[in-house]
Amino acid sequence: MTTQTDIPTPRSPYVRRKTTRGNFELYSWVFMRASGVVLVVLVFGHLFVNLMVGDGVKAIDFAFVGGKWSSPFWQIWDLLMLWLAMIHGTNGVRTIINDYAQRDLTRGVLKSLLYLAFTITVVLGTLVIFTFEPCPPDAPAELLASFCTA
Amino acid sequence: MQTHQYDVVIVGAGGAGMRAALEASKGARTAVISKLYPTRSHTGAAQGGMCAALANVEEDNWEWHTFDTIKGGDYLVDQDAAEVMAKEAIDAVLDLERMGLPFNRTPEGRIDQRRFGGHTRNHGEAAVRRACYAADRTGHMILQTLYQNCVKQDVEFYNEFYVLDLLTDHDLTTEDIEDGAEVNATGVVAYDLATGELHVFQTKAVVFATGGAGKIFKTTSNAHTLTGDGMALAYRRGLPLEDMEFFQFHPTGLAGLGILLSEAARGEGGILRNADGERFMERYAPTIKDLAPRDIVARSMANEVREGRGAGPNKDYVLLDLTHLEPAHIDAKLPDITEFARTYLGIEPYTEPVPVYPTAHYAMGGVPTNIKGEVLRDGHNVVKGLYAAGEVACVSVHGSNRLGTNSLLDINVFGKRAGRSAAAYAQTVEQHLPIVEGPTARVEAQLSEMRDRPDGERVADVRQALQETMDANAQVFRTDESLNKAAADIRELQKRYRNVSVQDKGSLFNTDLLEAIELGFLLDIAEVTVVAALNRRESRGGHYREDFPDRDDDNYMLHTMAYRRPTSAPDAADGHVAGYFDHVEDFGDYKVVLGSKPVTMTRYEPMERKY
Amino acid sequence: MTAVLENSTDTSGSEAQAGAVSSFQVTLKIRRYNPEVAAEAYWEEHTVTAHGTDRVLDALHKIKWELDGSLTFRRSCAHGVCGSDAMRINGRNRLACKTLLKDINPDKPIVVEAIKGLPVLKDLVVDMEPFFASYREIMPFLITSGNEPSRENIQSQADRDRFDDTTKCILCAACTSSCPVFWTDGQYFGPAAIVNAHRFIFDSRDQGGTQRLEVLNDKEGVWRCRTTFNCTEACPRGIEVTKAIQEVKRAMITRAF
Amino acid sequence: MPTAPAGTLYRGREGMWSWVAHRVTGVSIFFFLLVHVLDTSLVRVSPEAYNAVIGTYQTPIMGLGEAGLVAAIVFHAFNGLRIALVDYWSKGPRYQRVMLWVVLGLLVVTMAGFLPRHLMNVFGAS
Ligand SMILES: Cc1cc2nc3c(=O)[nH]c(=O)nc-3n(C[C@H](O)[C@H](O)[C@H](O)COP(=O)(O)OP(=O)(O)OC[C@H]3O[C@@H](n4cnc5c(N)ncnc54)[C@H](O)[C@@H]3O)c2cc1C
Ligand code: HEM
Ligand code: SF4
Ligand code: F3S
Ligand code: FES
Repeated sequence: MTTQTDIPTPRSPYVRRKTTRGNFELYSWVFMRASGVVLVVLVFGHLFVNLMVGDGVKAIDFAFVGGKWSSPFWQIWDLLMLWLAMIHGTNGVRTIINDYAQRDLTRGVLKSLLYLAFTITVVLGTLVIFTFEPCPPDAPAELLASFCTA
Repeated sequence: MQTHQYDVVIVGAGGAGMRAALEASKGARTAVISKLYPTRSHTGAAQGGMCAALANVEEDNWEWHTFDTIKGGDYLVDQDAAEVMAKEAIDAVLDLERMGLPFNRTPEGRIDQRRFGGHTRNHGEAAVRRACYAADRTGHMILQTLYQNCVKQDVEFYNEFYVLDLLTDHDLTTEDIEDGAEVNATGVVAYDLATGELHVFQTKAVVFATGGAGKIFKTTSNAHTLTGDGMALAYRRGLPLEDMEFFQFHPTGLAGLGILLSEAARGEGGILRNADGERFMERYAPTIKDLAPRDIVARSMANEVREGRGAGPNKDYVLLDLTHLEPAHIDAKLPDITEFARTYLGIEPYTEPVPVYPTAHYAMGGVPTNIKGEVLRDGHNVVKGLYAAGEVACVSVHGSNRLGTNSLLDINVFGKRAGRSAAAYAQTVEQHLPIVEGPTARVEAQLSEMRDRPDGERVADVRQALQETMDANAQVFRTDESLNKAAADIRELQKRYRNVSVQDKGSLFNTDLLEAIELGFLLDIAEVTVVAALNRRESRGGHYREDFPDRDDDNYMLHTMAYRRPTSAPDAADGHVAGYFDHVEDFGDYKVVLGSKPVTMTRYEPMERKY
Repeated sequence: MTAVLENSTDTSGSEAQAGAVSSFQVTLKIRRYNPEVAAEAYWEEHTVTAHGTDRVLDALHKIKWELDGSLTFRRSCAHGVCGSDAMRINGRNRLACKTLLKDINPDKPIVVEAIKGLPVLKDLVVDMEPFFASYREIMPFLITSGNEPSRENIQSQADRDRFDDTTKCILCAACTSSCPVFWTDGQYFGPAAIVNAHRFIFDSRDQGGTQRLEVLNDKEGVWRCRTTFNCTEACPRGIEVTKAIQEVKRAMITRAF
Repeated sequence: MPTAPAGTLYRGREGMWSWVAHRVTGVSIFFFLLVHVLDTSLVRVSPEAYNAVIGTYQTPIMGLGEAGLVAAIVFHAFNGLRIALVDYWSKGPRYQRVMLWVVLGLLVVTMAGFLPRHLMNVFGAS
């Protein structure tokens, strides 16, 4: 008996789909930690000022916001917080999508949605902070910060 | 059924198999077939070390190593083989280091060495540091390193494939082959555990490296999978098994469990004590005490227990005392084995002595080979294209008792040699030899018979009965009476085996079926062991006959060769008949015929073995 | 040092002296699966008599040998050195041969199932190929260049100790199959591959560190680890797996900046 | 990848559960942030619109929600620092469990500082 069949290894070898090397994951990983540390300051500062000082959440209204954003200090603070938190959060959710969405298509769709949400939110937020008019001319004066009438 | 063609097929992916694969795959198309994933092989369980006269820590040379090996084996060692091994040991260790094995280091950064039983300076003057080691997981590191290098060399593996038959162009159990006539190995038949499919490997050379057969005993340091497959397959094809009566019982198995505590424990200063706390080895081996060879220590321990000085509630074990050693030292040198004591017996070795008792450990015998690794079909003719190395083989470097650390060395030195010879031979063969018509028929018949038997005996019952009779009757102490009892029991069990059935009738991962097949191997190996032990009416090395307590060089300075032959065949196997070496035991449709083979002596005259 | 399943109520040392073994009943609830018989997995309970020093593996053997021969699992050495029998025991990855029955609460059935994240082939047997494929990808062998030394390489004791922990790995897959990231993203290299890369990256004799770091810098490489420590907790060899992963990450960062 | 049939839940320890919590809080904060940016954007529309929406934040129900949110942020923040320490500090992995207890301790302390005041602001007479 001499059956001449050249048969490959019986169990199909497992192949990694594709290798994606490069430092992107490394930088994003470092960024998560670095931004996290900065965010601790920014977020805690934000929360403290908004919720702890004075009457806390009760005191938040248009005038309060107007008062804050009339100062470049808080403008920068909030801008930084917005960007860092959004990049941090988006990257975090990206990881989660990578973890749980197994089909390429699902991954793609979810990530597109995520990046869309990211863009809208960041653009909108940035615009608002910079184009903000603390004393809109046609608004009732009692809703505005005290300095508007001054 | 699938058919494959290779130049070299290696059966077994333990240390010997993979070392052979590394050599063979350099020059020949090689496949390794193993019933376990390579890294699961029992070489990984070896703890203590691998010796070589590197002289890294103190003066040493390979000639002393040769002498120790020969004396340790009670002069039944083939001295040419021992010389080869001791000489090539140095390169074997250095090869492994360069392959990446993380040996422990001396302060100068060289490979560290420690003491081990039976290894001495200047022919027995004092214990010498010769064992190279990686903590107490030397075997683990050897197995990993060899596997890693197989990955590097892209060696082809067939994992979880059980080799169930050896294909030859002559069946030696039935045909009468003349002296000098050519017998060739042509391939093997393997069973794929995952699918239940049979595969035929047609090949120019086969290397057997299937390891030991400790599961013929109940208390053993060996894995569940060490069922003597390679030995049994060769034996069933009519090839002899050499020196099967010599089985090593390692002194320090965890009492009741058989899990090994390496001799390194004693090498690092551990002391054996009886119930009275006495260091009893001082009485049995005054010079090297606890570091005497294993057969002597095991026997001394068993004797202490027999004479009522055993410890524990049933006075059935002795104690290994490490409590005088620094915990830090224990952690550095013996981390794994002290953890075994903690995990399995709940003993803290820092503060409490560990209960130990001898455990079946190593088969000195096996498939006879010469120093090139070629398998012999009688006293001197080789089977062409068939090689063996490791515990399955008998070159014989261990004689009647193996020294600690010589086996890891054996698998590396002779694994390499066998792999190299196999590839070299394969290169000289132009065409694969044809394999027999219906190569799988025998295996298929065996499997379907087992699978189709609706019900009958349970595999586990027969196996347990076998292991119990072997422990009771063929262990450290043996007599005519006990061995005859064992032989009778085995014959009975062979009968029961024909009525064994399995519950799992499927084809995927049918381990039930394979355990039944393995039981068949165990029965064959046990039978040969007992018959050979009955025949050897002397005490030598690991084989101790209470009714014949002395070594008898006049009649027994010979290797035992056991053959399976049809009942009608002539009784004497070859010309070298001495002592009782024409012994025949009938087992119904075949018989075990015992012959002999002279021991190769070069330089060392047999002397009394004293330590 | 080794992972324990539950903090047993009595670990009072020598009480378990060999010889003085008590026997008791244990029930095992095993997740069975045999594609030849049924497409669905199911649970099955068996009760056997066990002794004081028995391990889960002994109980499984009892069931296989005395009650149901078709129960399928891998095992070989029976003392925790070969890595065959990683399985999920009461919800955690353990070696069956290293888990003593007396350390588990015997009042409830012991739940035994296959490790997670690898395809189950039959009962407790999973397909290990993906696991070994990742292992092979990190180039688990010493890479050197230049002439081989005529004797051994010299390595100081401190350099040798540097990677001692990760040389203990027996490739049992308890870690990788305990990792939440691996369960859902089978492409992740997994802790075992990283442990074995670590073993070479920190070996002073090795010169392939950069290549290996490059491999693990993959999207599915070390950065996938979320430091959940399941791997460390599951490792039967007591390897500090998460620590090894951290060291590899740090090596990569040092290299990048 | 073929998936294995599901079995029981894996019984991870502190490390795994803290990761689950970190993930849940992270995602929650992220979605809150999306909404929060949108509502804050109303300041561009008109003060009335902004105040109307922000008014809903001041109801007791939302007040409790806010408390939860703050707890989530505090946990996520401190645990985030713990993760960074596990990664950057060589002894981090060994002390991860201890550090988790510290995180939980800090969470309690912070919330103890924040809650009474916040709840007073929300429920208390203004
Ligand atoms: C606990 C313990 C400690 C030890 N310590 C030491 C020590 O310190 N120093 C020392 O020198 N020696 C030691 N030894 C002895 C030594 O480890 C072994 O003798 C040696 O490792 C055997 O190696 P091997 O390659 O021949 O077989 P193994 O490593 O046992 O490999 C056998 C291989 O054959 C395969 N196989 C078996 N049957 C089949 C089949 N039918 N089909 C396909 N494949 C098959 C298996 O899958 C396996 O891969 C120790 C042994 C034990 C048990
Ligand atoms: C307040 C300070 C913060 C710190 C210190 C911090 C820290 C971290 C860190 C270190 C990680 C990485 C975890 C890992 O790799 O396993 C992480 C993940 C994440 N963070 Fe933050 N973070 C903070 C704020 C935020 C905010 C404001 C958001 C929401 C926008 C957010 C959303 C996320 C998400 C979604 C993840 C991914 C979780 C995961 O992968 O499991 N974090 N955070
Ligand atoms: S690191 Fe530990 S758990 Fe993981 S494979 Fe190795 S030994 Fe097993
Ligand atoms: S379990 Fe997984 S997430 Fe990291 S710490 Fe271990 S690899
Ligand atoms: S059987 Fe070898 S590790 Fe459990």
